[in-house]
Amino acid sequence: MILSTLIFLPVLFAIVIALWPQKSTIRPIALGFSIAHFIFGLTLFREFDPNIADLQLVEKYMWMERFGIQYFLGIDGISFWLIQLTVFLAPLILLASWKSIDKNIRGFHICFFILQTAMLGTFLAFDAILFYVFWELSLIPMYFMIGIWGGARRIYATLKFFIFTMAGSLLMLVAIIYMMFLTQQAFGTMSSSLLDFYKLSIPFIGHEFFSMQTLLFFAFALAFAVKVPLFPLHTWLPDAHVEAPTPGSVVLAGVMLKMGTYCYLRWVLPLFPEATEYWAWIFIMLGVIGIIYGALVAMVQPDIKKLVAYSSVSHMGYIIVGIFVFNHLSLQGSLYQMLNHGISTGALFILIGMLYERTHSREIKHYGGLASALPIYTIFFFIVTFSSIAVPLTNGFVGEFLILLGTYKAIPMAAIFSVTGVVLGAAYMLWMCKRVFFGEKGPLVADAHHPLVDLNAREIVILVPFVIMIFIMGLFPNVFLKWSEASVDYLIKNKANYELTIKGAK
Amino acid sequence: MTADAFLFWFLALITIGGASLVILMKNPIYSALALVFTMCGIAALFVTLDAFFVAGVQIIVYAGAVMVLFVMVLMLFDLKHEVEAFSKGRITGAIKLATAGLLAGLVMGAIFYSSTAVDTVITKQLAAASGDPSKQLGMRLFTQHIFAFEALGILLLVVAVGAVALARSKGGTHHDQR
Amino acid sequence: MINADFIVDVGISHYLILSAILFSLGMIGVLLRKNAIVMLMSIELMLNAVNLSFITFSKYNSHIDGQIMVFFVMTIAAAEAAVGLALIVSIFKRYKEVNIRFFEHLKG
Amino acid sequence: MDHTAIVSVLFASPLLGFLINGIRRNHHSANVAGAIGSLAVFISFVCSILLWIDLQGMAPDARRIHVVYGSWMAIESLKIDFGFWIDQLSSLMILIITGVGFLIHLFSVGYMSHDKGVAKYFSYLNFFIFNMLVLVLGDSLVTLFVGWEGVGLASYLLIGFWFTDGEKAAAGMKAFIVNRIGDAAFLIGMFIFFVSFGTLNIQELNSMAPTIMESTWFGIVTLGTLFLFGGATGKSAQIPLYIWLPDAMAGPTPVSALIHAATMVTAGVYMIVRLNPLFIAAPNTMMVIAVIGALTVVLAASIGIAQNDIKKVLAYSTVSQLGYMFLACGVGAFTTAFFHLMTHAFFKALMFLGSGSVIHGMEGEQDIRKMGGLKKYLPWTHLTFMMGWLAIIGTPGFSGFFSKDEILWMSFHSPRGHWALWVLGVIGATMTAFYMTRLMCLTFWGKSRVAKTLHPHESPATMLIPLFVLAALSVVGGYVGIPHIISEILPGHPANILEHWFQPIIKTVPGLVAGDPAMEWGLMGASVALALISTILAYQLYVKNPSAIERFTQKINPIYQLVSKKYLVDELYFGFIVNPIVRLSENLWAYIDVRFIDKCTYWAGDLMKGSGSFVRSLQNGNLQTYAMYIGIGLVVALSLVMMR
Repeated sequence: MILSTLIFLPVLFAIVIALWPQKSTIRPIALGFSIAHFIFGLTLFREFDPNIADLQLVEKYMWMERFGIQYFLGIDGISFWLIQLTVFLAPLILLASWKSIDKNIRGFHICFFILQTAMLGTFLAFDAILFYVFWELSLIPMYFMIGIWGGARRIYATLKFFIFTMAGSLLMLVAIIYMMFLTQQAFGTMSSSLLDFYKLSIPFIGHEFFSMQTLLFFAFALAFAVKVPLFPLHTWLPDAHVEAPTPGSVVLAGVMLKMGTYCYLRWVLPLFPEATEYWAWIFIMLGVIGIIYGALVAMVQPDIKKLVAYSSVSHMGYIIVGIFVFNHLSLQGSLYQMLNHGISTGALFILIGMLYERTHSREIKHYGGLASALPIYTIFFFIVTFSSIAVPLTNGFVGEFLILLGTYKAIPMAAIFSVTGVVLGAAYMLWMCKRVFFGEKGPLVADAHHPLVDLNAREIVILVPFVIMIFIMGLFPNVFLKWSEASVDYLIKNKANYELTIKGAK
Repeated sequence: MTADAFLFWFLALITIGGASLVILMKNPIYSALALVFTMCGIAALFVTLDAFFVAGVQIIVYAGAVMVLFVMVLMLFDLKHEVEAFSKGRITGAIKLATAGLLAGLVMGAIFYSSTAVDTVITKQLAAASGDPSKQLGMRLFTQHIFAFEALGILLLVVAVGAVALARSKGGTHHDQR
Repeated sequence: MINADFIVDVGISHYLILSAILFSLGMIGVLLRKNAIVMLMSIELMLNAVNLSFITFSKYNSHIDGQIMVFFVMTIAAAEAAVGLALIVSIFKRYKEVNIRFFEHLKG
Repeated sequence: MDHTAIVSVLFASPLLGFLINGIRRNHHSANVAGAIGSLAVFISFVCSILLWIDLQGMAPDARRIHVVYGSWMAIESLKIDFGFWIDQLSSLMILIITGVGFLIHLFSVGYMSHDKGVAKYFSYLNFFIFNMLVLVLGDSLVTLFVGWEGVGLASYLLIGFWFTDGEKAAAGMKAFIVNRIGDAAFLIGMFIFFVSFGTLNIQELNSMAPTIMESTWFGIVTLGTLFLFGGATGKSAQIPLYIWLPDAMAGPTPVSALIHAATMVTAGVYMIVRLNPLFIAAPNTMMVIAVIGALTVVLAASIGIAQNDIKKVLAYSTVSQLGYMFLACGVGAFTTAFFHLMTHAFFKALMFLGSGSVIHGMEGEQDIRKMGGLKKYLPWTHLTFMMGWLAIIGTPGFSGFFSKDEILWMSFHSPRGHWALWVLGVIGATMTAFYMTRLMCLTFWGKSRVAKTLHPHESPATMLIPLFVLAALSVVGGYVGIPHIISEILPGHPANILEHWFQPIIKTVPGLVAGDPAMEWGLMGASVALALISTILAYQLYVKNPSAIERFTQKINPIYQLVSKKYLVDELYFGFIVNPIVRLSENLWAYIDVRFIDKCTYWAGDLMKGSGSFVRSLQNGNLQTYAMYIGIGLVVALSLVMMR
């Protein structure tokens, strides 16, 4: 019951908050809830056995008998850290929203907790329909988060966000239903269990685009590519980020983007091994283009948040390349990079939010000389920046190094092109830092009427866990990699016919 | 040409002519009169089909009650001769005509196509088989279809009340500002 | 097809075709006339055309239920005419107009 | 004492210094911060000496200490430890780093005493020392890379130390980004070696180096070493990535001395020496290194002639001297490269600190045209600076002479050498003599051009002591590597200590035979003579006859302008690489993102909207139209039925 509890605890929180009588105490209550949730998430460390690749802590009940749809949850090494990331970020996000969210606090916290449920459900569901429900559910609170608490062009951004992601996932729904019929053909009874999907052998004809496996592969891959977002489908991301409130941006960058990459590992690679191998070049190419393109476009953004959003495109490109290169190093690197990106980009968005609370502007050209006005803020910002540009001994380096190394092992040219991202990453981040923090004081910073106040205790408390994680992950990657090792190893070794067994089942 | 055939062609001429006049006359009063003409023709056709009771009802209900109602309403409005009988729109008009024509054509085609099949099945022995059709009708109506009959009675009552209420109202669903 | 037999030997097809023609004429009336009252008349015409086929089938199938159906249709038609006319009266009172073109409030 | 403990202290003390000064940066005075910073490096220096002594006690072939703190990354075949390797090479290197570093810290106490951010400054310096130690001691390429990037980071922070000046911040950024380009190449080099050799451990890589030379350009070792050398061009400021180093002079002068002269910029040379078996196996790479080194020597020296900023002159001189080191590496004289690295660390640190002392005395003035005749105001600085000058122009007997001369000899004599390389080297040496003499003349000698309001003053003792020590080292530092031909005429002196010390770990180029002493003497004499001539020429021009040089520069004004503007390389880079990239990015954003992808989605939206409004127009509210639709539907349905 651990996983169900983990998923539905936030719903309970949301209900309690909905019924909570005093408006003034909602914030502390919600924060307490999220911390409790995080602590509860830590029990996974005890319950989860990292040494086996099996599906663990399984919960499986029939939901709709007629169609073989089950309520089927499970966890393995691939999803383990993403769960931890989700629950880790929650209290920090709530703390970061302490001041910035000032209208409809109750609604915001309800949205937030439902979003938590949806994201955790997406990571843990092992039934296609259940997965789809959670996958789509995650859109709705995010839609409201941007739409209600967002910036000036929020309606435009929400629509773009919603339509992009929705369009992608509808294709996936069709593919899921089709695969359910395939299970009926193969096993006699219909099933939407992912484990049954794994057992299917879907015919694949390489050179034909309209062969079954290829079509299914693209239906799934496209839905996830929008979420990641992969290069040509990325334009919703900057707009969504810019318009989203700080907590929304953090959740979006920190966890929701990982849903896409995670699902590549969980759904696309094991289900369609031949198609993945055959079409991998497209994704590697788009990933590499994304790395370079995201970095280049980030460089010329006038808005700090947009810059970071485009940097996400670049960073997610690394993850995609790592996944589709498909060897041990790159996969581990990709998993690691997912966590890194969650931590460092999440922290960057929180930092930008803090700045925005002070000046109500994100235009780079309005800043300058911030380092002398906000020294503590600057220190935190630079630590996170260095993590983001993958300076060694921070978390970013480990991920990028592993991905690039693995990529070079498989496709040297892809690695060589990706490496330019390392240079460009430093270029856009440091150029932005130079314009914001150094030089003459800009109009906003020098404004004598509104002297800027450095970080207060609450804000430092938010940022310290991020910084600690940045260095722990940079210094002791083995501690983290150990938990996903078995699963990744199993995935690599059983590439052609991947099947998961449930722990304890014969 | 037998009397039956002659009667049919004659009545067909009357009904089609009447119906054409209904839709062609600019003055609605003339249309109403043409409709009465058609109704009577159809009643006579019913007779040729041995449906005497229905033919009677047709005369009474349609040519009598309904048409009187129409004429009364027309009189009430005191509508003058209309300049334009048809609604505007050449293209839509053409499409509408084509639609109606196509529909008629299709139905007729269907009838021709299946007439041979139908004719063989049908025995022309309705009266001989079961005696007086009116009596039969009454029997069926008041046994098997009694519920529908009663329901229709209530419907008529409701309609009567509703029609009066509607006609008495000032019209429209919104309060008039004036 | 149009030959002496067709003229002399009147059968089910003749009645049905007549019914179809009347129905189409009624339909043209409904579609094209702009006077709401005439449209109602045309609807009556269509109903009558249908009644004619009912009766025809009733006779040629030796089945009395066709006539019962016609009976019901007539009742409903009378009721419909009453309500329809009442509505038109009501509308006319408000707008002084029975041209169907003036009542396009359902425009999407 | 246990080696692990010593190494731990070696690392811990600068790290602690960094943390203490960094966290308590607003809470203690400049002197306390300086004391903490200097002490931290001093402790490291003591540790380095202890380690060196321990190495002395070992057998020559087994002089190594390997300390492993645990595994950093262990995935599949990739195994990277927090492992540190101390042998003849790295022990000497950390001696230089901590020794020179300590002196520069000491100097900084005086130099930075008036600055507000002094604690921050010392914390950054300690951070740099820590990273430099990681770079030098790391036992795998990845650990080396950690330090490699770490020193780049420290350099970034220190160049942009006075960040309120936008240009200085930009210089820091430029340094980091240009270094990153090199780092990217370094990463690829690492990947190549990992994929082909399955390890990144330096010792294992060295032992796996093929004994047969790779003659192709696309061999694994050649490509790998070329990419590693690409990394070195970034860090060690060689063509084409040298452009950041002159700008890096924006940082405080002691930083320039420590990072941009003595230690960090030599990391590339160190790395090549460290991996010498691999580089030897790739003659093509060696050739590239030698050519680039030699070209850098000449290019940077020629730019140095026309610079007017005291630090810029020294910066180009550094680039040029680094070129010598690469030239040495390229011809296979790794020991000599390291030898020059060491002597250069002494005399260039000395000169930078000297220039710092001048700038301090001149209250921030850096333009040598506004100096002159400072000899009488700054006697000690002048004296020590002169030692450095004598060393760098290769005065026989001073440290620079021995190392530079050996490089020139090797570039001629080594089987990987070529007479053209020697010629370039000698031209460089001649130019070096000229521009350094020019610097001396304009700064210390001749007539004073100092502004009347300025009263140059000698620096305090904390700044002078490091100068004395470094001056002494610049004089005697060369005696550890006396060339054979000279040691032969010096009775009782053991031949080339350094070569002997490095003999177990540094391979020699195959095919190296003993040279002809007469030839060596001849070449040495030629280069010294040329240097002497150009020194005298410079002295004549800048002290005796200043108007002549003005007339001369007037005459060749276009060339002079070109040289003084650094051959417009920065402008070329900006014009042909940076700006096009920025413009490209802007266009990518404007056209692909906004105009194309977004437009596509709008089109999709408009399609929906359009079809929606079309369907909407069908709902015109007209009853008859609706009826018509029913009719059409009926017709279509009936036709379908009829079709069957």
